[in-house]
Parts: sequence; structure tokens; C-alpha cells
Amino acid sequence: MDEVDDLFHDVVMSEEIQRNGYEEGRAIGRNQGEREGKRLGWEKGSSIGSEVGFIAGYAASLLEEMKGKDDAKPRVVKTLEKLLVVTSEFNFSDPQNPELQTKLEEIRTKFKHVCSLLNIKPEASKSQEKGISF
Amino acid sequence: MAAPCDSLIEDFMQNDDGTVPKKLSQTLVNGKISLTDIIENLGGHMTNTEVEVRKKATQLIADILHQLSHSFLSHNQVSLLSTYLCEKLKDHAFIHPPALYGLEALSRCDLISREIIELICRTIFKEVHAQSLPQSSRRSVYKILFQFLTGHLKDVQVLGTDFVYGFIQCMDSEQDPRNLVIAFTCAHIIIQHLPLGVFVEEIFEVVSCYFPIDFTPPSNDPSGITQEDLILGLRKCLSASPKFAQYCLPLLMEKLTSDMKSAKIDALYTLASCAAVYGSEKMFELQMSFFNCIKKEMFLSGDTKVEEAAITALTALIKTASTGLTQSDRKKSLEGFIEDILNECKSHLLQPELMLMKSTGRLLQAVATGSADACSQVAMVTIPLLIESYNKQTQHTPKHNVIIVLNKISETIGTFKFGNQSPLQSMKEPVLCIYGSAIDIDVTSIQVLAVKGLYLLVSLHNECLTDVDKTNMADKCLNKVTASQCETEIRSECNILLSFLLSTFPDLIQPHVYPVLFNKLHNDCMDVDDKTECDKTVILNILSEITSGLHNVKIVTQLLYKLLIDKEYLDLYVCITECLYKISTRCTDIDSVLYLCEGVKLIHQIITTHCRCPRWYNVLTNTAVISNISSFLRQVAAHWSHTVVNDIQSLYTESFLKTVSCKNCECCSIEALAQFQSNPESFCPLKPGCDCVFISVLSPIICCGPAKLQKDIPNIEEIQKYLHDLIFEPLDSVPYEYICKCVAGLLNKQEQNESLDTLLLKLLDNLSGCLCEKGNENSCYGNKQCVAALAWISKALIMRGHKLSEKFSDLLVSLLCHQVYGCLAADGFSIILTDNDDILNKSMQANIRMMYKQRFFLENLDKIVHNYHTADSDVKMNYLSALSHMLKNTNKSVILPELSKLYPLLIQSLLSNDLDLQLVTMDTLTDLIFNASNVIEKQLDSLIPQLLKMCVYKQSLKVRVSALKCLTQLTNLPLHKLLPYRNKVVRSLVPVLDDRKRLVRNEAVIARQEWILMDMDEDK
Amino acid sequence: MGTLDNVCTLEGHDEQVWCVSWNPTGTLLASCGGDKNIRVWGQEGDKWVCKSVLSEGHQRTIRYVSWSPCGNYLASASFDATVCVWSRKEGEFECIATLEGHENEVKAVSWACTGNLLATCSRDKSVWIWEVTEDEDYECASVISSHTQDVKYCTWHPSKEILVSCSYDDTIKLYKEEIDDWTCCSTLESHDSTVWKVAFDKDGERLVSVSDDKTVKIWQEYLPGNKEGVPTKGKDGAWKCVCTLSGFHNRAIFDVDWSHLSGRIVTGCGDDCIRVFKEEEGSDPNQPSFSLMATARQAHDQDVNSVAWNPKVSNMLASCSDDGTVKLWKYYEQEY
Amino acid sequence: MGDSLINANPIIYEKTGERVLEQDDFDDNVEDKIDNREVFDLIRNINDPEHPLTLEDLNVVDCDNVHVNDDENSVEILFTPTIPHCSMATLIGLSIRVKLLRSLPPRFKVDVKISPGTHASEEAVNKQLADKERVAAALENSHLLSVVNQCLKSKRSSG
Repeated sequence: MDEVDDLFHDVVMSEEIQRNGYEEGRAIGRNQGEREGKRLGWEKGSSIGSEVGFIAGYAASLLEEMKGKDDAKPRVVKTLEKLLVVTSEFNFSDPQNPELQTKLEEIRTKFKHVCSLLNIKPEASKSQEKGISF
Repeated sequence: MAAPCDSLIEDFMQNDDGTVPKKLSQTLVNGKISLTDIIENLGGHMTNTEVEVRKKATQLIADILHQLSHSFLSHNQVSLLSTYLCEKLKDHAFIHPPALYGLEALSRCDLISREIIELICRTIFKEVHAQSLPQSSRRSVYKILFQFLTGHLKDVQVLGTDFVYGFIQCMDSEQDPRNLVIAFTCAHIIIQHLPLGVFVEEIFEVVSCYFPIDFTPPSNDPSGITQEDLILGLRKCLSASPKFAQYCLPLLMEKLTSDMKSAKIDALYTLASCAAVYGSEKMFELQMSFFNCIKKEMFLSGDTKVEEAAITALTALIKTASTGLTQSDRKKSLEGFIEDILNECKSHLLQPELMLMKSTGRLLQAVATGSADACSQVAMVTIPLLIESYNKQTQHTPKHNVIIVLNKISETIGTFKFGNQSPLQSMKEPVLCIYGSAIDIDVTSIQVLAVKGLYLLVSLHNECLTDVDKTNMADKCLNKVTASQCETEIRSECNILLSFLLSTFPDLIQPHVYPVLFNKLHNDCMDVDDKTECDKTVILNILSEITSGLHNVKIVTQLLYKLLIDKEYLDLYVCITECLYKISTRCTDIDSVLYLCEGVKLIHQIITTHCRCPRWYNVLTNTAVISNISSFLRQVAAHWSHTVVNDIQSLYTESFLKTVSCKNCECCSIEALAQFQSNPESFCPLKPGCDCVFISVLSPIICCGPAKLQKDIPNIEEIQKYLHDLIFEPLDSVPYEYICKCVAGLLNKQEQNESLDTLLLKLLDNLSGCLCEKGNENSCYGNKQCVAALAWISKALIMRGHKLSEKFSDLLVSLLCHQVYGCLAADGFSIILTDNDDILNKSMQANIRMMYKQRFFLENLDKIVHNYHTADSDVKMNYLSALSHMLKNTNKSVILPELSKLYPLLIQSLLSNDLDLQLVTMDTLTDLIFNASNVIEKQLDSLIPQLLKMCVYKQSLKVRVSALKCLTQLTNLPLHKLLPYRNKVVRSLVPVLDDRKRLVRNEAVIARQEWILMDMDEDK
Repeated sequence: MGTLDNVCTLEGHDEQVWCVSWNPTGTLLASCGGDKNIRVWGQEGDKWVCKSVLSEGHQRTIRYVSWSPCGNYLASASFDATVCVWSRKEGEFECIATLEGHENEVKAVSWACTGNLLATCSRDKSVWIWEVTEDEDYECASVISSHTQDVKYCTWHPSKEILVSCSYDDTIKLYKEEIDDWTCCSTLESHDSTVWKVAFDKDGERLVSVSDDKTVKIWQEYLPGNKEGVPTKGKDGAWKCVCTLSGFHNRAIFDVDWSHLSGRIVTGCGDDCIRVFKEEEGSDPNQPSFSLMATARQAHDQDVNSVAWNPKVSNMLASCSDDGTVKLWKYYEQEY
Repeated sequence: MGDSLINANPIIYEKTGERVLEQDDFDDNVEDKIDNREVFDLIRNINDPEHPLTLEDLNVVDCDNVHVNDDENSVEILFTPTIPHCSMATLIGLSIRVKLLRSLPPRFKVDVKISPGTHASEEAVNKQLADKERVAAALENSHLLSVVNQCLKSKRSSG
């Protein structure tokens, strides 16, 4: 009779052991993942931050200049103002925001537009030709 | 006396006449004037206020000195002149070049004293600023130093570190490769034989700054200095002294990790030669880090050149590590090192299915090759691992890989002498059973490897195998080879092993092999329906493969002779004779040749007795049988000795000349005999029939022996006369060719004397007589054959470089324009130039003069080219095809210089519609492109379009293929020459990609790819 | 049923030909391709010949050429990331402007009906709108990146300043200018793979699109308050796919053109065929059905890259292909 | 190079032997159709972008996944990246495409795809490889082109 008991006991135990093992592994996996994720997020975030920051600053200073001159092309001024608006709207505080990506795209686009109007090569287009993407 | 002298000098000084130095030196040599006279006469100029003048005067002296032999000047003269020229070195720098040039000459003099040498060296080091001199003068400096270092090392050594320092000053920042070559040699000697003192690092710097050398010689550079010369020169220096270790090894380490392929390779080889010199202590620290670089190259580079270099380096490292003096430091440097290496490799050996297995094998072999100790250590560790992973594996590919590595190891073990503690000793059992099991895996490649492995095992020095092991091997192999469905590849491997066993342990193995095979030959009840049994032809084949060594030969030949006369085996005649022949090729020693002579007699007997019997006749006239027999005879004839020769020869010659009446044969009925269309009573050579057989066996007997035995051949004159008459008789083409060959064979060896000349002249008359007669051109069937005879005789003579040969070849050339004989004459050229394996070649001891083909080519090229241009259009072809035969058989280096005049003909041949001609021409072009690019380059305009045309030449895929091959070759030419045609070629090849023949498409793909990729930047 | 007769084959390009384009009067045909050249073909007597070759201007493949409504300008879009504007004065062409700004291959260029707006699109996922200033200068009016992938083609509405583009992201997008900036006003999703080309019918109420998914789709615009009751938002119309032609093409369809004269639709396909479709008489405009009128098998030896109806000769058609040729066709319909 | 390897020690496979030539191959009057094996032979020796090995050595391509129909001018290649996340997949596919572009008669319609279920972003890769415009543009990008040519350059057939 106890033999049978023992038998079941063993089965139960083995399940338990399995579960513990699983949990342990999972825990380790999780916080490793978290650490990696954090790091990645931090890098991405900082690079985006600096990009937007740069563009905003750039636009602002240009705009000042333009305001000074009277021969400034209206379209340039307009686009610059738009660019400033979108950069200011860019929400740094809330990384979860799904809008973020599209906003970023919009900023970049507007920036391209400005560059084109002022005949500047945006450094984005420099890195072409390298790498194996096509 | 002085008169001519000073006038000459004036000549030189005023209107610088270049011949003066020569003249003066001559007058000097024949004692008309003395050196002092010249000096006096020059005196004025030497002290002249004009630098230009002083320079010239010095130049004159220098030039004169260079004209004199190095033994001419007396001790005093040398001293005097040297001191004088050294003075000049203190003069205006403008004077330095001639002065140095003079000193260069003096440095070669025998009677130059230690003091002078010292003086010269010190003055140079003190006064001369090498860097500001022109290349030629810098060269003089190096030459002088080189002269002293090689001729008077002792005297130089006295100068000690001063010399070293001085040299460093001179060589510093030398750029010209011509100078560097000498400089490196000097440096090498200095480093090895002079006290470097405090200058070790300096001199290392001064040479190592050129490492790695990257130099491509300018085209048409006369100095002919190659990158290789410089690399080797430099390498010598870097590896000259252990003192360099601390500076050199880091440098090498750095270059090893560079991306430049050439640098890597150079560094690896340099590392190899340095390791040997620097010794184990010096290498110890870095050896592991070096190993890591090497490992990376071997595992990842995938470039054969780099890998070879890596292997060499690794082996060198191990060798050095093994040279530690005491047991203890050997332990430290070697065993530790190898342990680390093995740890790196273990995991790979246990995963034989992965990519790195094979590389690991190569790597371990490199290590093991380093030294006996290394070898046994590697073996001890790896073999068990290999055994383990072999037994783990179920897949074929990994097993296959394991055995590859295993074989590499045993192969390496074989290269060392281990006395009786061979590393395999303890492990032979498991190894044997791996091979044993592998042999039965039915994957050809694995079986082959296994047999190879067994071969390696038995062929080891005092291999530790028992007789049982060996006999088991023998049995296993025998079973394999006699199995009917055995792969040829496997069979040949087994045969190799068997023949090794048989010849090395005859008494042990014979009883296991021959009886079995002989039985299989004898038992009649073997038939097609029995699948497991292979047929007798195979058995005979095996016998022929495995039999060598007196003892075995005896047994086997005796059996074969039995079979030869036994009419039951007529159906096997081809194989029997072939077997006989193959065995004969392995017998060169007197005794075995003696056994074979029995065979020669036997064959004579068979032919003379049986060639009137229908059954035998059919067999004997079988071309395969004939050629086997005559090859056999040739082999024997080529090696036989006085003692046996004559009576055998006479056997043949007799029956050839005299009318032999042959016995009635007992093997077939009278009716059969009667039906047989030939006259049974008398046997008279060279009426069509078996006589063709006979001539074909006669010529080996009389043509292949050593030349000195030639004149003693019984009845040789009669035979020769007889044959010469036969030349002019109308015969079937087959016997006729045999006769020509026989005649040629004799003439080629016949000893030179008037009688030979008269004989030849007579032949020539007869030939030209019957060939040059005009008129009845189609009536001369027999004469047509004479063209061949003419060719053969010319060949015999041209080969031995006989003075009359030209007369014959001229006759041949003159025939090229002949309506009827023209094409035959052209073929004659191929007869003359193609090698025959049955006559007129080295192994038949023919009388061959060096480079006769080249000579023939050069002697006749102009005639042919010239006659081609003058000949009528309808016979032009003959010249082209004659030419093509010459091109096919002449070494390219000879053709190149002539190419410019050949080229128009080549293009003509391409345009002709004669297939073979076009093919030969394209083959020629193909390798000309390689060797004579400069000529081809100029012709691209005519060549490329023609080739493109031929790529779509409907009639023959051969033409299309070789045209494409030719186009592919073209891509080796300089890029800038090709680019203009590139688009055209690439586009024109598109339709060829859709050719109806696969072979053509494949070539088209290659050609097109090469033309597309040709501007790909090669990493040098 | 109809037939397509190959009236002549124009050879001269060394590499694949990507695009053919008629000038507004249908007298000149421009073609461009891998050989970095633009060829302008015209009629001499009854033969078509190459009038001029525009070889300077681009470093790489020229993907698309397009004539200005006045016919005096020709714009070319190239893989070298630039667009060139050529002006034509008495038969001579001269490059008067190079538009830079795209990051990589420019895939198409198109003039608005008014002739003072120019649209370009590129693999960089953006569509650019350029304004022609009075002193023939070209100024970027807007950069729109609403596609998520490579934009394959863009073209203007026949009469309004409405732009349409199609992309590797399988969608078609329409744009118009609102409160002084250009924005995407509708996105047409229905294709399962890259949309290679779209074309308006003559009054711009319908679109036809062709795709890598081997189908042709017809789209109908429903204005606000349409009687069919198709929901619209704002004052924009809604575009709805009213017909899908599948099973006719065996490989990707690279080009489509909708004749403004005959209303026939022609497609150029990767299966080397040219096909002509016709809307069946009296078929319900909300579910029109089109029938295949003619197929030119092996119209070219390789993929057909572009097809274009002659704007003045209703049954004339030009096509070009990877095989390096440009072909002119006559299309006949016989009643029965 | 070695340090950045994505998969440093992949499995190697036996090479298939050279095609055996038959009598017909030398007969001018027999037409040889383009078959699976012939096309396989075109691509088997393409070099892997990151190993000194051929696509065949790595079993990226094998004869059973080459489907040719000479009469219908169609060729379909399915290739198998060494690992499901292989970042080189597109490049390998491109190399195969280019090789065939240069080696096959233009009448052929060629499809190069990843064999189903062997790569994470299978569809994306296939779509890009099928886009002839992108491929054409790729071949005008000097950097990319030289990378591809490196793969196509005939090297020693490893062994």
C-alpha cells in the first residue's frame, strides 16, 4: 500500500521538480531579457533624442536668421516654422506612445524638405552605397 | 713609347672616345706601357682646377681598371691606386662616382691587403654620403662591401662594430630593388659574422623597415629582379640571428593579423625560418599567440596559399619547440604547447560532421610533422579521440572525415623512425578494426580510404603487426578484388596493398594469394550466371597489377606460359598477353629478364608453328594481341644483355629471312585447314597475312636493344636490304607502317660511317626518283606510301641529328605543293614530330639528340612560311596543316619568337574550313595568349571577331568549345587592352548561352563570366 | 474580338528598355532604359526613326520619362537619385535643371495638368512635389512620406491637382493640397503584392491598377452624398474597388494604360504578353465587367515593361521590353 | 573577418560528383535540353559570403530544389539559409539571381525563393528577390556588386 503511495509521491515530486526548474529558468531569462531590453531602449532613445534635438536647434537658429533678412523666401520660413511645430510636438516623456514613430518620420521628412529648399545635403543620404541592402 | 699613350688619353679627354680604356688596358697587358706612364700622363688632368676634367680623368682610370683581370695588378699597384682613389673621395662629391667605380674594380683584386681594405671601408663610411649618390654609384659601394665581406671576411671582422655602423649608414633608406638585393646579402653576412654590439636594434630597423616587401617589377625590366628575390633576401636577414627575436617576433605578429594576403603569407614563411634560428627559449613566450593566428588562417581563410604557409609555420614552431636541450625545458616548451593545441582541437575531432574537422586534421598533421616527440604526443591523444568519435557516428560523411584524419596521422607517423615504441603500438587493435569495419561500408570513398589506411599501417617502419594481421589484410583485399561488382577505384587500391605485401613478405603472403587466383583461373565451371565470381579476365588483370619481385614474377610467368600454349585459353589471349606485358614493365633486373626471355622464345615458337592454323591465326592477328606481344618483346629487348641476345634474335631473323615450313597443327581438321585461304606449305614473310604479325614482332627484337648490340644482330644486313626493297612494293597500309617503323628504328641506331651515308643517299635517290617523276600521278598508288616511308626515315635521321637528315626533310617540304602527295607530306610532319611508344623513344634506347623537335621547327619554319605565300591557293592548305602539326608538337618557348611571322598563317587557319586545323590553331592560340600576350594584344582586332564567329559555328561543337576556351584565355591579357571589346563580347555570347549542346553552354558561361568579372580588383 | 499588329520594331537601346512615353500630340515617342540613354523617336515619311539620343545627364539606369503638357519639356527619373528636366527647342534637347533630394533610386516623374507642378517618387519611401517658379526654377513644394516602402509610381489626375502613387507596400495613395500643405487623403488597399502602376480614365473618376499579384483592379470614386450611399468622410470622395481581373496574367504586371480616346485598357506583363481589355457595353458602372479583347503572345522576347496608348491616334500603341526593343502596335476591333 | 562570423562552424556536406558525360554530349546532332542538374551546376559553386565554402558544401542549394522546364522557359530555385536568422539570406539569393541572369538564356523566367519555413523573414526576402527593379538597381551599386562578384568568383572547389 505505501509502496503505491511512494510511487505517486515520486510522480508528484518529479512534477514539482520540473516546475521549480522551469520557474527558475524563466526568472533568470526574464531579468536577463530586461537588462538587455533596457540597454537597447536606452541606446535607441538617446540616438532619437539627439537627432530630434539637433533638427529642432538647427531649424530654430535658421529661422532667426531668416527673420532678419527681408529677401527670405516665404516658403522656406513657412516650412521651418512647420518643422519647429512638429519637433515641439514630439513627446519625449512617453516612450510607449504609438504616435512616436510616425512623428519622427514627419520630422525627418520636413527636415529633408528644408534641406532641399536650401540646397543642403542632409547627412542621412551620405551613408548610401555601403552595406548590402537594396 | 709614351706617345700613343698620351695621344689616346687626349682622345678620351677631348672628344671622349669610348674605345680608349680598352686600347690602353691592352697596351698595359702586353706590357707596352706601365701603369705609372698612364698616371703621369693623366697627372695634369687629375690636378686640373676644372672638376669636370678631374672627374673625367678619374673615370678613365676606373674604366681601365675594369678592363683588367683581378690578378693583373701587383700588391703595390693595388695599394697605390686604392690610396689614390680614396684621396679622390675626399675631393669634390662630383668625383665620387668614378672614384667608387674604380675602387669597385680594385676591391676584386687578389692582392689587396688588410690595411687597404680597412682604408677603403673607413674612407667610404667617412666621406661618402650614399643617399646623395646616383643608383649606380650606391651600387658600387654595396659591391665593394660585398666583395670584402665574401672575399676577405677576416679582414673586415677586424673593423668590428665600426663596419656595422658604417654599413647601416650606407644602406639606410635605400630604395632601388637592384641595390637592395646586394644590400640584403651584405646585411645577412654582417649579422651572422660581425659583432653587432650596440647596433643590434639599428641594423634590424634598417632591414626590417622593408617588411613586408611589395614590389612588382616593371615590364621589360632588364635587371630581372623579382619580388621573390627581395622577399627571400630580406627573410634571410630577419632570420639571421637570435638577437633579432625580441624585435622581429612582434613585427611578425602584427603582420599576421593584417588583411593583406601577401603580407600574411610572407610573415608566415618568415616566421617559419626565424623559429628555426631563434630557438625554443626565444619562441616560447609567443608560440601560443602565433598558434592562434595560424589556427584562424587554417580554419577561416579558405585560401590554399595562405593555408600552405600557415602549415609550414606551424610545423616550424613545433620543430623549434622540440629542440630544447634538456628534458625539462623540452617538457616545458613542447609538451605544454601541444597540450594546449590539442585542447583547442579535441572538440572538433569529436564533431566530425562539422566543417572544421578536415581543417583540424590538416592542422594536427602539421603539428605532428614537427618532430618525433610531437608526432607521438599527437598520436597518443588524437587517435583514441578519433576511435571514439568514429564508433559514435552512424552517418557516412563523418566516418569518412574521421578516417581522413586518421590516415593523415598514420602517414605522419610513417615519416619518423620510432624504434619499437611506435605510438600506434598500443592502439593498433582498435585502429585495425576501424579500417576493418570501414572496408565493409559500401561507400566507395570510405573503402578506398580504409585500404589506403591499411597500406599506411603495414608500410610503417617496424610496424607492430602480427603475421595474422597481415594475412588477414591479404585475405580481405583478395575477397574484395575478386568480387565481381568491385569498384575499379577500390580494386586498384587493394592491388597496391596486395603487391606491397607480396613483395615485402613473399613467403608469408604468397600461399594466401596465388593459389586462390590460380584456382579461379583453372576451374572451368565459372560462368556468367554466377554473380559473385568475377571472370578470368579480371583475375589476370589482378595478377598483372600485384606481381613484382623476382620470386613472384617467376611463379606467375610460368603459369602464363602454360596458358599461352594451351589452346583452351585462346579466348583469353588478349588478357594473358596484356598481363605478361604489364608484369614485364616491372622487371628490369637480369634474373627476372631471364625468365621473360623464355617467354620471348615461346612466342616465336607459337607464331612460327601456329600461324598457319585457322583458330590460332585469328587470335594472333588480333590487333590487341599483337600490340601486347610486341610491347612485351620491347620491354624485354630494352633490358636484355649480351649473354642471351644473339641466339634469341637469330631465332627471329632466321625465320624472317628463310622460308620456314611450319608443322601441320593438330588443333583443327584438314577441312578447316583447306578452307583457310593461304598456302600452308611454306611460310614466307610479308605476303599479306600473318606476316604482318611477324614483322610487328620482329621490329621490337631488332630495333629496341641497346645501340651497341645493333651491329651484332645476326643477318642484320640482309634484313635491312630486304626491308629497303619492301618500301617500294605496294603493300597493305598496316604492314607497310610496321616496315617503315622497323627501317626507321634500324637507321636511327646504325653506327655512323661511309657505308651508312652511301646507304642513305641511295635511299634518297630511290625515293625522290619515285616521288618526283611527273606525269602518271594517279597511277602511283605504291608511291603514295613512299611519302610515309620518307617521313619515317627523315624522323630516324632528324632524331639522331644526322648530317643527311636535311636532304630528306627538304624533299618532304618540297612535296607539300604536290597535287597528290601534298596532304600526305603534311601528315609526314606529324609522323616526324609525334612521339611513338612502340619505336624511336627513350625506353627503346633510341639515338635521340637534344631538342631535335625545336631544331626541326626552326630549320623548316621559314621554308614553309615562304612557300605558303608563293604556293597556289589549292595547295596552301597543306602548308597550314603541316604548320599545325609543328605547332602542336613544339615547345611554346621556341614558337614565341617566331610568332609575328606565324600570326597571319594562324588567322588563315582559323578562317579555313578544315576542322582539325582550326582546332589545333585555337589550342595553340590558347596557350600563346598565356605566353605571348604582347603579340596577341596587337591582333585582337582580327582575332576577337573571328572567335566570336566560331562560337556559333554550326557544324562542330568542338570548334565552338575551343573558340570559347580561347576567349576565356584572352581575359588574362592586360585589362586596358580588353575593355574596348568587353561589351561586344559579353553581348555576343548571350545567344551562345542557348546553344543546343551542353558542353558549349558550359564553356560559354565560363567565358562570359570571366569577361564580366575581369575588372574585379584582385587582392594582390 | 480584337487583334494587335506589330507595325514596327525600333532598335537602338543597348540594355533593357524601362519606359515609353508619347508627347501630348502623339508625334514623338520617348524611351529610356539601362543604357542610361533617352531616345526620342519620330516619323519620317512612313518610317519611325530615332530623332535624337540624350546621353548626358544620368549616371545610372533611367527608369521613367514624361512629357510636360505643353510638350516642350521632358522629365527623366533615374536610379542615380536625380531627375533631369530637358527643354526642347527646335528639335534640340538641353538639360535645364537637375532635381536632387531623393536618397536613392527615383522611380517615376509626372507633370500635373497645369504644367507647373511636378511629382517624383523613390525607393526612399517618399513622394516629392516640385513647383515650377516663373524663372523656370524648380522648388520643392512638399515631401510626403506616407508610404511605408519603395514608391513605384506616381501620376496626376487628368484635370485636377490630385496626385496618386502606388508602392511596394501593396497600397495606392491619393494626395491633395489642404491648408497649404500636401497630405494623403485616401489609401486604397486590396492588392496582395507590389502595385506597379496606376492610371486614371479620361475624366479621372476611375483608376486602374496593376500588381505583382497578377491582377488588374478598377477603382471608382464616390463623391460625398453619392446616390449609391457609399460612406465618405469629409469632402473627400471614397475610392472603392469595383472590379478585379484575375486569371488573365501569368506573371507580375508591370504597366497599364487607359486610353482617353477609346477607353480601352492595355497591360504589359512579365509573361511577355500585351493584353487589351474593354468594358462590356451596358455593364453596371458599380460592378463593371471587362472582357479581354486581344492578347499579343510573345509580344516581346522578354518582360514587357511599359505600354502607352498614343494620345491622338486612338488605336496606336507603344511598348518596350527587357529585350532592348521598342515596338509600335495597331489595335483593331472587328464587329461580328 | 573570422571574429564577426554569424555561424563559425557549420555542418559540411559531401559534394555531388561532376556530371558524367555521355556519348550524346559529344554528338552534334543530339540536342541537350537544359535540365535541373545543369542549372544546379551553375549555382553549386557560388561562394558563401562568410565562409570559404560553396553553397553546395553548406547545403544551401541542392539538386532536388532546382526545378527547370526548358520547354516552358521556367526555372525555380529554392535555397535554404544555414540558420533561420541568417542575415546573409538576401545576399545569397541575389548572388544566385545574378549568376543565373548572366548564365541562362534570357528566354527563361527565373524565380529564386527561400525553401518554405527555413527562414524567419522568408516572405520579405522572397518579395525583394522577385522585384526585378530592385535587383537591377542593386547591380548598379558598385559596393554591393563587388560583394556579389566576390561570391561568384570561381574559387578552388573546397575539399
